[in-house]
Amino acid sequence: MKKLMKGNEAIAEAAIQAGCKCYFGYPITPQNEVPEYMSWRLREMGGVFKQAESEVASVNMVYGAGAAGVRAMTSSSGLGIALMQEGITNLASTQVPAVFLNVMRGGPGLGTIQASQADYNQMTRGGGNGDYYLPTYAPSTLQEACDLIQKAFDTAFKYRTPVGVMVDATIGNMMESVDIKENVQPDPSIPDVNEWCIRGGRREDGSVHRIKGLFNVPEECEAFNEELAKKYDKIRENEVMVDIKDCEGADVVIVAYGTTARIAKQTMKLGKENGLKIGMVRPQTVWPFPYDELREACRDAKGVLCAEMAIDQLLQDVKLALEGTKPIATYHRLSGVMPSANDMYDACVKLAKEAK
Amino acid sequence: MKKLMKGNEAIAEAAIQAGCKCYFGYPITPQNEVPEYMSWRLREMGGVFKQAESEVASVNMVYGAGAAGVRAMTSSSGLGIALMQEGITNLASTQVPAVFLNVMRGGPGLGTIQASQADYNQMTRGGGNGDYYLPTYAPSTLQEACDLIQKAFDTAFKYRTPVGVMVDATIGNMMESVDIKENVQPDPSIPDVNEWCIRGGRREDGSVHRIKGLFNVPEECEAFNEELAKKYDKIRENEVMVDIKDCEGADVVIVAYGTTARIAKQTMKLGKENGLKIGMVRPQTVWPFPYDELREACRDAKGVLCAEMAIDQLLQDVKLALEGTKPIATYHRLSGVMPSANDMYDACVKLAKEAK
Amino acid sequence: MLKEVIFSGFGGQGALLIGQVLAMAGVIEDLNATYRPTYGFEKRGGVAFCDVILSDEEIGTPVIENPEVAVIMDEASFKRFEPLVKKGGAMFYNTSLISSKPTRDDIEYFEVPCNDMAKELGNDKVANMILLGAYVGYSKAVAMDSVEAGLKAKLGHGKEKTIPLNRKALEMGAAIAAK
Amino acid sequence: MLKEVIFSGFGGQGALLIGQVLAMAGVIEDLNATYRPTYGFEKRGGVAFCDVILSDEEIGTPVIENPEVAVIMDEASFKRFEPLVKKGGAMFYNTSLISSKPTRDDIEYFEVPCNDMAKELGNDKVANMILLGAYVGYSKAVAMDSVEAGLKAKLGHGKEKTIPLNRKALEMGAAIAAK
Amino acid sequence: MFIVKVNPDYCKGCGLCIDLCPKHIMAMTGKINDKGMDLAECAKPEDCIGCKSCAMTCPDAAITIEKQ
Amino acid sequence: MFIVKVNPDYCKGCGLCIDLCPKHIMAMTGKINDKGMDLAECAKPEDCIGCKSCAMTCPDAAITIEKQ
Amino acid sequence: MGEMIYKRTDFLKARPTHYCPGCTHGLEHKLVGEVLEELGVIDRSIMVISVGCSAPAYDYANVDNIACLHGRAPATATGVKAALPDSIVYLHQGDGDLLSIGLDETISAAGRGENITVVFANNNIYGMTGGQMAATTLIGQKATTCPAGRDPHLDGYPMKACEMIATLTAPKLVARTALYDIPHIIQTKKILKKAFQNQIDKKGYSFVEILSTCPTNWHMSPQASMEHVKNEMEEVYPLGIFKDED
Amino acid sequence: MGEMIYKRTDFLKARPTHYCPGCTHGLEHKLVGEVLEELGVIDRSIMVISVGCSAPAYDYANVDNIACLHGRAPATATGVKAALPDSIVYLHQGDGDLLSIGLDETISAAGRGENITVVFANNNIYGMTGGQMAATTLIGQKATTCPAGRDPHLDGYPMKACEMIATLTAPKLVARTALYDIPHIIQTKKILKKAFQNQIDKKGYSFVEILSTCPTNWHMSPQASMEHVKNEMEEVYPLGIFKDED
Ligand SMILES: Cc1ncc(C[n+]2csc(CCOP(=O)(O)OP(=O)(O)O)c2C)c(N)n1
Ligand SMILES: Cc1ncc(C[n+]2csc(CCOP(=O)(O)OP(=O)(O)O)c2C)c(N)n1
Ligand code: SF4
Ligand code: SF4
Ligand code: SF4
Ligand code: SF4
Ligand code: SF4
Ligand code: SF4
Ligand SMILES: [Mg+2]
Ligand SMILES: [Mg+2]
Repeated sequence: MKKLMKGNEAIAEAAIQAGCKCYFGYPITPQNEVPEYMSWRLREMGGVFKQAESEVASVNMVYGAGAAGVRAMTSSSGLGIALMQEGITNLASTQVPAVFLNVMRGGPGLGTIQASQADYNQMTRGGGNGDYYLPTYAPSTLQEACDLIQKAFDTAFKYRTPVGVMVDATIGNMMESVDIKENVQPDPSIPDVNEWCIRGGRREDGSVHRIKGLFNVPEECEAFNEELAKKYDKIRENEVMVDIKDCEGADVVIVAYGTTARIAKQTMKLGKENGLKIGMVRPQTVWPFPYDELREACRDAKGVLCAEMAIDQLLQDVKLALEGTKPIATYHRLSGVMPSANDMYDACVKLAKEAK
Repeated sequence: MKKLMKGNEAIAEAAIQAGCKCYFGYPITPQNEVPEYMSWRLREMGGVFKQAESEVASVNMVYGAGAAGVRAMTSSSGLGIALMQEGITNLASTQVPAVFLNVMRGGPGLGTIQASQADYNQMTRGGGNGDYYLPTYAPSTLQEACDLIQKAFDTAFKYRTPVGVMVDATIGNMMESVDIKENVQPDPSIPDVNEWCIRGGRREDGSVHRIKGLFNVPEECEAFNEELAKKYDKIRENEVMVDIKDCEGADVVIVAYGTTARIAKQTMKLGKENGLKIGMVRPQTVWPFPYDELREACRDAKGVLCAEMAIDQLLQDVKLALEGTKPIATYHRLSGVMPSANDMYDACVKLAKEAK
Repeated sequence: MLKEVIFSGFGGQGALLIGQVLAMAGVIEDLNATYRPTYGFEKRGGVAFCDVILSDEEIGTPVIENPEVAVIMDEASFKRFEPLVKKGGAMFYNTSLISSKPTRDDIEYFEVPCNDMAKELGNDKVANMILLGAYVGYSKAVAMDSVEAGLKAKLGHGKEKTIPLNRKALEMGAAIAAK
Repeated sequence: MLKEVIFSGFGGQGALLIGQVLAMAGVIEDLNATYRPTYGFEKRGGVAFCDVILSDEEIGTPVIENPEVAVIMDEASFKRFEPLVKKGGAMFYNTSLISSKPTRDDIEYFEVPCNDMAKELGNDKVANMILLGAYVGYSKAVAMDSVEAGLKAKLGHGKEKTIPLNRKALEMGAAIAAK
Repeated sequence: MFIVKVNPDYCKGCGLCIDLCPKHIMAMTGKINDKGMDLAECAKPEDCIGCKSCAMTCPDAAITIEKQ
Repeated sequence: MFIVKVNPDYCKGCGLCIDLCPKHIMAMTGKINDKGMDLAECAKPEDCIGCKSCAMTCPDAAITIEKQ
Repeated sequence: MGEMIYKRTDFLKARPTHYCPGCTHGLEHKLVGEVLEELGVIDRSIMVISVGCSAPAYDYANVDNIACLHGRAPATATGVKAALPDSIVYLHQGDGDLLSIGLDETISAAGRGENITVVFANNNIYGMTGGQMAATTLIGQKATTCPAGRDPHLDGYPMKACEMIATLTAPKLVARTALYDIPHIIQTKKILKKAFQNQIDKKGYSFVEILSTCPTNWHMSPQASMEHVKNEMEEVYPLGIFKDED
Repeated sequence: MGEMIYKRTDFLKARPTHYCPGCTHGLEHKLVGEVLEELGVIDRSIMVISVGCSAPAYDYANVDNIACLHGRAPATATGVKAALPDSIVYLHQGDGDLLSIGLDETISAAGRGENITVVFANNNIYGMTGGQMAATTLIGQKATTCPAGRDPHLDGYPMKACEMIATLTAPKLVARTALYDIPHIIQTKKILKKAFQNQIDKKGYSFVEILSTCPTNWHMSPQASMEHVKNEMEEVYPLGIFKDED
């Protein structure tokens, strides 16, 4: 059933409907409605809500609950995610599933409390130490945010990995009609958590489950890293999500995600009205990034416009995908100043002209 | 005067000789000799050593001292740097200079205490929120580590930015002869700190200095970000450092830094002995990365071997530089298992053969 | 059908609330709706505004660059949004607090002394409802009954007794637009 | 001139210390030197080894893949490093603690029952010095006086009185290599 | 005679001065500033004993007092 | 009669058992294990009163005691 | 012209604050400003600003200031003081900042005996972020993350900063005060003066907790908020001097 | 065959530890293991392992276990317990872990009254990383980051965990014990038993600080280390029960 909901609350409800049983978090604007909603709703649903003493504590609480095989999550904004980086790399190294929601505000540092997408590097290139990645969904509408956070739990448990969901503050704060899937059952392909999780005591055969990421012997740690790398390859192979629109024969392809992609739709409309064919590639996963899909989709384009509420962060991946095969232009607004569909259109026109 | 010193201690001494007056840090292997050395030596030299309660505290202490215009630093390993990410993005946003030494150990998470280079993403792509970068030096020998940490202070104050120095644990723990430049004077081009730093009270004209990174008005924050971006462009323009060896006419160019680059030298020797021309591009700054220099240096090469103690992290920048113009192969060992000059040589041979 | 309106005032005036109520009213009428608030640190004072879009088609961007209508509660918002209103659009503004005068001749202006009017109604707090009423009366975006229903849903249990007063305020506003 | 040697034992045996002393001795003789230690969590027990390189040219990599000489203090290190020694190289091993027997015929082996010998000298702690002496005696990498000077520098003030004993241990080791 | 001045830029009409004035002479003006804040004033300056309670308690440092 | 067994894999020769044995019958064997650790033993089992002090204090849980 | 018997402290800039009507943050800044002026140390004072509703105080302090990350003000102040040992450092922190995310920094700086003065605005709530539960929230008190009121079995018990800090050896002055009437305002100012005098005399760490209000998130008038401090808060957080050493 | 009157607790795996000779970490694990066995809860016990010399305890615990990040064990235990309310959670933490980097997590978990049992191995030093100063290092004690001995003016004063935690409302048992002789070992075991019984009975948080040794970094023999606990540490950290509620 469709319901008008505030983004943060809708996402929280969607998580609960996907079986989230533990939420730990610390207030930070612009995502406060997530813990606020969880504080009564998750408890009402028999789950555990704890307001942590900090984001550092949050991620480590999530670690404990996830290690027990339970669907656990936290949410924050970029500053808080920064504090969680050690915890996230630890989850990666201990292979504990969990979901991290980042409702992005302006940076760097304290920045602003308005919408931003400048945590792209933060989510896709870590900040924790070591060779790990955080598979991360980047929904564009409230509906998609709800759908993808539900999927995020499955992905986390399928691969035993922390998973991110990143939305700009616009998505967290806006209201829109959503139809949240209720009582969503886990993907049946997910292995039984009892194969690895801690429960207390030992198995019947005397074995114990250890959740740990520390190694005394370099060779063992290296072997583990190679295993982990294989897992990431598998995720790259299976989990890329991308939405490609009107790219065939397009003069310009816009690459954008989140709210910027919604604005880009308006730009595409302007294109249609004015005779410029504009297509769009909208990554729904930013890690793994749809490199091949993007390259393929841009085949016909004269140029590619990378649009983001950040300075040249998404751009890196666009460049890695295109490998110098297409002229790339960029368009950005920052820190809560919203991108303009008109300006984006002008950028497309300019690019089309220059690229001829 | 040349002296046999332990890496961590030599780097600490070099920092002191470059005018470091405040050190704040928390113990973590493999860099404990830095705080240990500072605890007596810096005090002896009239500076302040404080053992912080955590890495989170360390970076925020550094913030306070740096804001006062004083040369301050901290050191840690990847786990601790992860905890500092919020602090580092804050320094970027408040434009407070400081130096961060990362003596890299195996990851992800707790990993191992042996040498690694898997914090490349962590140092070059942040982990804090927002559009910021950490200019980062990646020395290869102890001598270079001493020279570059001294330069790092100048860079930090020249641009009012946090600056990183990253070495693998090998460099931190090994002993080697070094000649530490003594009583190094600041680069004369550095603007007077009194133009911005806090001192207490107000200036004669009644003005006060505010060190802050928070904005209530998005437009102001956006404008600040654009300014910051210009600063980063300037750093990209002026501060790239790269060591290029024997690349002209080389069959294979190895891209490597830190201890891996020293091992690669051995590989080059093997090449010379066996008739394969191997060149090397050794980034001394990993942010800003020597994209143009690398591309240019590889012009003659049949193929490029990216060698690192990490999985495909440096590789990203190599790809961004080469834009698909050259076949790239990779070689890595991880988490304290040292790369082998022989295996690296085999990889070069294979690459040369395949690339023809 | 596509309606795009911005409500703006300082924190505490209730610009965000009426935006939400309008979005709810839209949903009650089975329209698609988006509501996008923007605010700063201040709990009181400081600009707080929202974009509301109602449409019977899928809504693309929830961000309004150039609103058809701006509903303005304070001086600062007047200055900010007057230049942005679409040619041919309209602006409702709170003359109880705003001393600025209209500067454009390609949009329609409606003076709504809503604080004074609210005082007449005996409750300062419904000033925002008067403006919402004015907008709805003008735009016919939704039926007034839907607005009332939206308000009920927003306020939740225990506040039903304030509905009649709010309804009165809405009607009072609508009357201005009808003039 | 280029000398590459690995010293290895379990934590507490002092393999790292003798590596450092050798590097210092090298520097005293104006050679270039690198010393690269590797160890695990354990303060006592657990493998601890180091690569030491002395050279009159600039040293490239400080990592030794295949040492010319391995000086081995315990069983685990024996197993680990025996296969890595360069053809034609040598291995000194502590027969007081190691029961493994040599398996290669392309390297030279020296049996050094250093713990027993140290006990003879009246101090368990100099077992490592005996091995260092053996290596220096064999390799002639540096003069024994330089080793003594290196040790002095390493120990620092207040420990000079242990020097004669250590010197004795060094000589005792050198004698084995001379055999 | 004391002159109790309330700066209308700072006053937010919180009413704390009204509460703590021992002479009960601080009062709301009924006016509001351009942020919609109510404004306080000393309604009977002649009764003021210059005790400074109003000024001391004002969270917004809106009040100054002059002795004449 | 009590049999005090010291497991040579666990014992590290710390000597704490020796300290706390009220009968002063725990002692070092003079042997070392392959990590170079000294090993303790009950030198005079016949004097043992089975008080368990040695076992209780052993940080490495190296000691077991059997009553015969 | 007459004699000014009460003027606005020069510690504050001539501009309005964003604080809600009746919020005690402003009152606390003002009292500190008056104290710093009276002590004659404005010209070497630095305000170390925490993240909470007082975060934008960089616009109000008329002395050099530094805005810290949430919870880290004591660490930053430690750094400032290390670099500028003769500066007078005024930390202003809320309860979320000081007792939750920044508890480690709070206790550790106190344990080290940093020569700083901490003013703790304890308002039992997270003001800035919209009224979430704090470590100090009273049992039964409603907040947006305990909408049914704080339940000790789910959310734990109120945490007492002074009592905890007084167990440390280094702190010189540890006190809790309130602002709901003139005697308490005067007493608070006296204690603040002592706290800064300690710093001037390089005696070490001083900690002044002030029972504060948040009319907005308490959903009370400023007056009712003051009554709440007197009637409810004080019972859980008794006023007093917990430590005062020379 | 005779009757086993003392056997190795089944809580420990059959393998040697990496602890130095005479280090009390092993003794503490053993006592906890015996207590868990006697209470009959081994089959639902979980060891929550901190980072310090006891980090590799994942190889020793013969029950499910989870190795935490440095300082975060109380937060992780909170998460474990949230997911598994009937599990019996044994936290083992060192002083760097519990009182420095993890102080916030320690106090906050105690403040919330998490139903867990914390065993605090206070050895006045950072063992794992090679003997740096801890918050608990005694005045005058040498450590690698205070090679001339801890100077309170530079490094602050020893921090007292029990005293601080006892100011909180939620904790049920707060005690400090030692291990230098049999009566103290027996007493420690008794207190540990009470601490875990509290958890079994879902009464809430218990905290047992054990004055521990680090012969290696103290540069003392195991015996001399025990004497040091008795003669030096106990003076600064008095043994006793600071809180014991029902
Ligand atoms: C790392 C981080 N986490 C969270 C926040 C969001 N945040 C800002 S202020 C605040 C709490 C404010 O409460 P308090 O410290 O009590 O101050 P008050 O507003 O009540 O004066 C929080 C959680 C932040 N800025 N940074
Ligand atoms: C974030 C982080 N910082 C630092 C470390 C390094 N580290 C490991 S153990 C330890 C302290 C150990 O001291 P303590 O907690 O007292 O335990 P002990 O070894 O004395 O038993 C430190 C600082 C780490 N692992 N992670
Ligand atoms: S106390 Fe100050 S702000 Fe409040 S009403 Fe009085 S003058 Fe105005
Ligand atoms: S100075 Fe005293 S008497 Fe005068 S208005 Fe103020 S509070 Fe009232
Ligand atoms: S106490 Fe245990 S480890 Fe120590 S000597 Fe005795 S048996 Fe061996
Ligand atoms: S049981 Fe008692 S008497 Fe027997 S050896 Fe052990 S400590 Fe000594
Ligand atoms: S929200 Fe509360 S604490 Fe913040 S300014 Fe308003 S009243 Fe003060
Ligand atoms: S270093 Fe100290 S704490 Fe660590 S195992 Fe050895 S004796 Fe125990
Ligand atoms: Mg507060
Ligand atoms: Mg310790």
